[in-house]
Amino acid sequence: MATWTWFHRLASPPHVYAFAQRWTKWFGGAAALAMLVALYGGLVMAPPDYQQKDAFRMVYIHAPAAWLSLMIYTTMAVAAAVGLIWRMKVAHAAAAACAPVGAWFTVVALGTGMLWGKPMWGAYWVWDPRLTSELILLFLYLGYMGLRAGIEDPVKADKASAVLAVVGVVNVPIIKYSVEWWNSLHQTPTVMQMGKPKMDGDMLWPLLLMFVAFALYFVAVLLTRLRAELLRRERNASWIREVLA
Amino acid sequence: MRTSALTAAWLVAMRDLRLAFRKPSQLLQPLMFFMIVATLFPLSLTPEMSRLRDAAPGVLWVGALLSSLLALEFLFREDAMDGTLEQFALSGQSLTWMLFAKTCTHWLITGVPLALIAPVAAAALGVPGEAMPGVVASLALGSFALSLVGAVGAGLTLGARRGGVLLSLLTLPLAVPILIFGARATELAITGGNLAPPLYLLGAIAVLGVTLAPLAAAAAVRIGLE
Amino acid sequence: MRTSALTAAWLVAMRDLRLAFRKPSQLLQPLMFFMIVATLFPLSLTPEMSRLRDAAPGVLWVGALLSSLLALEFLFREDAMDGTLEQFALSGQSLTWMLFAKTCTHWLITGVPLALIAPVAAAALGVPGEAMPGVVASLALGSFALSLVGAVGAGLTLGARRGGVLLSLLTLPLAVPILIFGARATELAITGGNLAPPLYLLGAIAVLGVTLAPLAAAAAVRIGLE
Amino acid sequence: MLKVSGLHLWRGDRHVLRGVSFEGLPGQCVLLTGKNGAGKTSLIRVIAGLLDAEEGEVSWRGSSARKFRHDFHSELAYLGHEPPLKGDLTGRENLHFSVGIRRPVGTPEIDSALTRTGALAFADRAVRTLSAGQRRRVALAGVLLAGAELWLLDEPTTNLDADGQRLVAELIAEQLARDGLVVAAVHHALPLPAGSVVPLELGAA
Amino acid sequence: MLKVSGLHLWRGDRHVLRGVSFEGLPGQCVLLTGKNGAGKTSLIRVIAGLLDAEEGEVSWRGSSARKFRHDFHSELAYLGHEPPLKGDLTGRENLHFSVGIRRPVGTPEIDSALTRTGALAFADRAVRTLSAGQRRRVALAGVLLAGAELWLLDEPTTNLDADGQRLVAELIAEQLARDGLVVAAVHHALPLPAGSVVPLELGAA
Ligand code: HEM
Ligand SMILES: Nc1ncnc2c1ncn2[C@@H]1O[C@H](COP(=O)(O)OP(=O)(O)OP(=O)(O)O)[C@@H](O)[C@H]1O
Ligand SMILES: Nc1ncnc2c1ncn2[C@@H]1O[C@H](COP(=O)(O)OP(=O)(O)OP(=O)(O)O)[C@@H](O)[C@H]1O
Ligand SMILES: [Mg+2]
Ligand SMILES: [Mg+2]
Repeated sequence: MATWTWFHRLASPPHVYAFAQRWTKWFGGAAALAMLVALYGGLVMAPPDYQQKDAFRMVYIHAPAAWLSLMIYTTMAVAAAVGLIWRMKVAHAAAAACAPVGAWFTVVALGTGMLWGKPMWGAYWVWDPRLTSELILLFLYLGYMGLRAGIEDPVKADKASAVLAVVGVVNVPIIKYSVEWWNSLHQTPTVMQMGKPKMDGDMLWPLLLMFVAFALYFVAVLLTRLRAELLRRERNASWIREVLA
Repeated sequence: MRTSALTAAWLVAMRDLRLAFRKPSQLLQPLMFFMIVATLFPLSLTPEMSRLRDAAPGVLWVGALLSSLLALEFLFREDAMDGTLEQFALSGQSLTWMLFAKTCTHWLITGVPLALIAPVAAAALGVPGEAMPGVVASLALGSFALSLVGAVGAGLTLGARRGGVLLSLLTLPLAVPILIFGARATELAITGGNLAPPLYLLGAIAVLGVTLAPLAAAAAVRIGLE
Repeated sequence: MRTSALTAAWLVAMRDLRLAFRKPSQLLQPLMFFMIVATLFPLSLTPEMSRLRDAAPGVLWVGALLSSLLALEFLFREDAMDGTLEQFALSGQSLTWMLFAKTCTHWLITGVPLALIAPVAAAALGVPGEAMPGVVASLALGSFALSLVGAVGAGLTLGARRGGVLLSLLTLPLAVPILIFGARATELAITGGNLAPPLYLLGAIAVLGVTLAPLAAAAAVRIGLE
Repeated sequence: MLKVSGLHLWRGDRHVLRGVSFEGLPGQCVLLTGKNGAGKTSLIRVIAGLLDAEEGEVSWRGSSARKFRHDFHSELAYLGHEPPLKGDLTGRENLHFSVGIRRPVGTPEIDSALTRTGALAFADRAVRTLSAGQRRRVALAGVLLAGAELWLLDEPTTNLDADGQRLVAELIAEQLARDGLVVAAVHHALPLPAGSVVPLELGAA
Repeated sequence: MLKVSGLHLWRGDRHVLRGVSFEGLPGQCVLLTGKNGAGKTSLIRVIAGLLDAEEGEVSWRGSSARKFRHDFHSELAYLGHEPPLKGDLTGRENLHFSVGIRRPVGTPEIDSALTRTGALAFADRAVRTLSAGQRRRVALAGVLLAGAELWLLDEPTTNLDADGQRLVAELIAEQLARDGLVVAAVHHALPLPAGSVVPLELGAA
């Protein structure tokens, strides 16, 4: 019973709008705070890596961004599935709001990885499974956004892109597996042993905190985008006038 | 008395076959496209047989993928434009079955001939004769899986404008595993290795596709119709 | 008072630009397609940089060719279906100029961005940084020539059904010289040779194309309208 | 039999249908009229289930047309602004397939429907080569053959000559005589049996 | 002014036009009638130069319309079965470009034509989202704006409501009053000024 009321409130745009309005600044503030602490921990307190020297500090941006890019895709697919199954507008709006953020984290992971790759492996890009599947993830995001942009009618765009997100998530593990399998059959490129830095505590806690900061930041951005989406979609609804009045 | 779902699907398949055979030249077009891609590639590279043979799996598979993508554009588009899909959706029959029939027919008239003609292109790329059965088998299975995945993409892009390029954008990432396993099987066929594992994996993807793709395609088409 | 031929051509170009910019995402699609093709090749090959670099000119050029072919399909098709081409033919203006304007606009919104983004794909294939100006120049020039050749093909396929694949068939043989010189220029750029000769030849093809292609395209379109 | 209640539909920003309700009984023809853009096509597509309305319900024989979609559709024949024919097939082949997926149908039956709509003479030519009115006659034969209870016709007389327009009125009258139900959008008066017509003007509110 | 003499046209195996001849003078409306498939559309397309007849000639102001194609076309406005509009552009943009390639045209002029055909209200929406009749109204504004002497209209009242059908008759009457010439294929009688109508029934032979 309680679950159902909760579910219902989740489905009602005015409620979600009010929730987002109330909580955005808290998530944003927490994200900023955590990020500052983690940056201090990562850039100042953590000792330089014995092998990579200071280059390893790239991990504080790179790894959290990469983790989030995967997490956000899952979030998006779940939201899309909820939207499809229960015809829930808010869920569709949330899925739509996820995509650009996720795509940006993917770009950040790719970008920092490439910058890092140059000193480490001597090339910006190698065809390694992890890299390749991250690139394909970017294509999945872009396809999702392209499909949304290509369909005029918002309701149609919601449903069509939701089908794509769900199909895509079925495919994500297959892609990951196939790409790894593809490459592991050949000799691993010698340049690129993902030198797993022996993480000691001083190095590790800023990394985990940075991940938390990124996740909080994601939630804050998601809530903001969700509000914008709801305003755009529900502009004819009466509650909008009340909210804005 | 109502037509059964299977009879309806059968009629849809027959209709597509008849449309295809009304213009036999249409059957040849994806094949020609494939052959041209396979011949252009050597043209843009140094024509050394050993280097060509190295590139052969890639050339064959990228050619097959792109030619099947091009043909996929026509899978639903014409039916959508002339109102046939609307009539399908309003026929009181299962759209899933009808679209599955369309997809299988599409594979029959594009994928199968492509797999059958591939040995010619492969020979031109220096692939030895013993490898041909493997090349044909992997392309036939792979193109079936591609048709299934592509049907979902084709359904999704119905409502979108300028669907052609968007279709590629949506389908290609989904097609990556098929490409990898297919190319791997072809490579193993060329080098004489055991190509059963990648073929099994392709088969698994095709089975997954058969169960999921027609459902997703039917959902996508219904959305596109609105 | 009648609009002059140049003003009419200018209006046609503006109209196409506006249509393209109405959905900026459409501008990105051929680019995405090109990038994806460039990614697919390594996926279907052994991902060793040295072997990839060998194949780079081929991959870049086949990718550019196919992506420009895909986009070409839309050069006249929509205009033919919605009656715009008919109105062009009945406007009392020179069809040749109007189609030339359409072709140039098409190159501006597909070929130029493609040439500009090519260095990214090239870098992923292991092409060194010094080669990039040569890669961009050869692709820009080559894609212009491709657009001109493609316009004739697109015009010819108007009358035929299922133009997509037929278009490729008609265009590819005409595009072969462009591909060969272009890939040669790219290869020379990569190996550090003198790429002026193939570029001059590409330029000569483009000049020939500018003089002949719009005339041929106009004739082809007039036939296709009947 | 067909009950439409409180339909509200937005298309883009426009509130096109504002609470449309009506009921159609066997033997009745609901004639939709209204200015261009009043929402006739939209209403027909909502009834058919090709468009989703934001509010309101369509029910058929007392149960929701959306929920029991397959049952509803199997009793429905829809003809929109454009005849749904494949240009590369002949008229006869078109009917063979489009009717065949609904119910088993034989050549004599197809022939008699084609004769009824005056399309027999060109039934064996590719539809691509037919004139606009000839196409519509083939499509009308398809509606006849569907053997449906409910006909949804969107401007069925478009492109038809004077004979053809009379023919449409006759076909509708026959369907009503069979206790069928017809919903048609029209811009011209149709000579239908008095008493069976339920006029519904859209966009009047 | 427009002289058509001895036109013979085969389409596929069919001898569609069998020696059609007529003459149109300024201020006259040639009304093409005939059963579906009689050849009205074909005749209009032959006159426009979109189809080649096997025999016969179309001449305009005494010289061959085929030979002096550009001059003929610049005095011609053609509206076929489907309105020639780009779905992604608004009505106003469509007119701006399609009229602009014929003659320089300003916004006030476009607005007044749109007002005349009752299309101003939706002139700034993408044509894709318009109803069938709304599209035709935009296309009719295009015909008005072309400023052509000769109008070729193929069933111009298709999809129009009763008001719209009256509007078409008025527009034609105005064109005739300007000493223009109209060739129109119709299935319905149009209320045109008596004396200006030249009826031509096709397929009667
Ligand atoms: C464009 C290049 C790169 C891309 C696309 C990329 C992608 C990724 C991805 C997707 C992850 C998350 C993986 C997972 O959680 O399963 C990740 C994590 C990580 N990457 Fe990268 N990477 C790149 C370059 C590099 C480089 C050059 C290094 C250092 C030598 C590096 C070191 C790491 C580390 C230490 C982690 C976190 C630890 C872990 O999850 O195992 N990456 N990267
Ligand atoms: N895809 C769409 N997006 C937005 N608005 C639309 C769309 N299709 C139609 N409309 C608008 O909805 C309204 C109703 O359109 P509809 O086609 O139902 O009218 P109609 O009564 O059939 O008109 P006609 O007599 O011209 O056929 C019109 O104002 C139209 O502009
Ligand atoms: N592309 C074609 N190929 C062969 N025959 C054709 C073609 N187009 C039309 N026809 C035939 O030519 C004849 C005249 O067609 P047309 O379209 O001119 O008729 P119409 O008088 O305009 O008819 P409607 O009133 O139905 O619009 C018809 O018998 C038609 O079947
Ligand atoms: Mg309508
Ligand atoms: Mg006609």
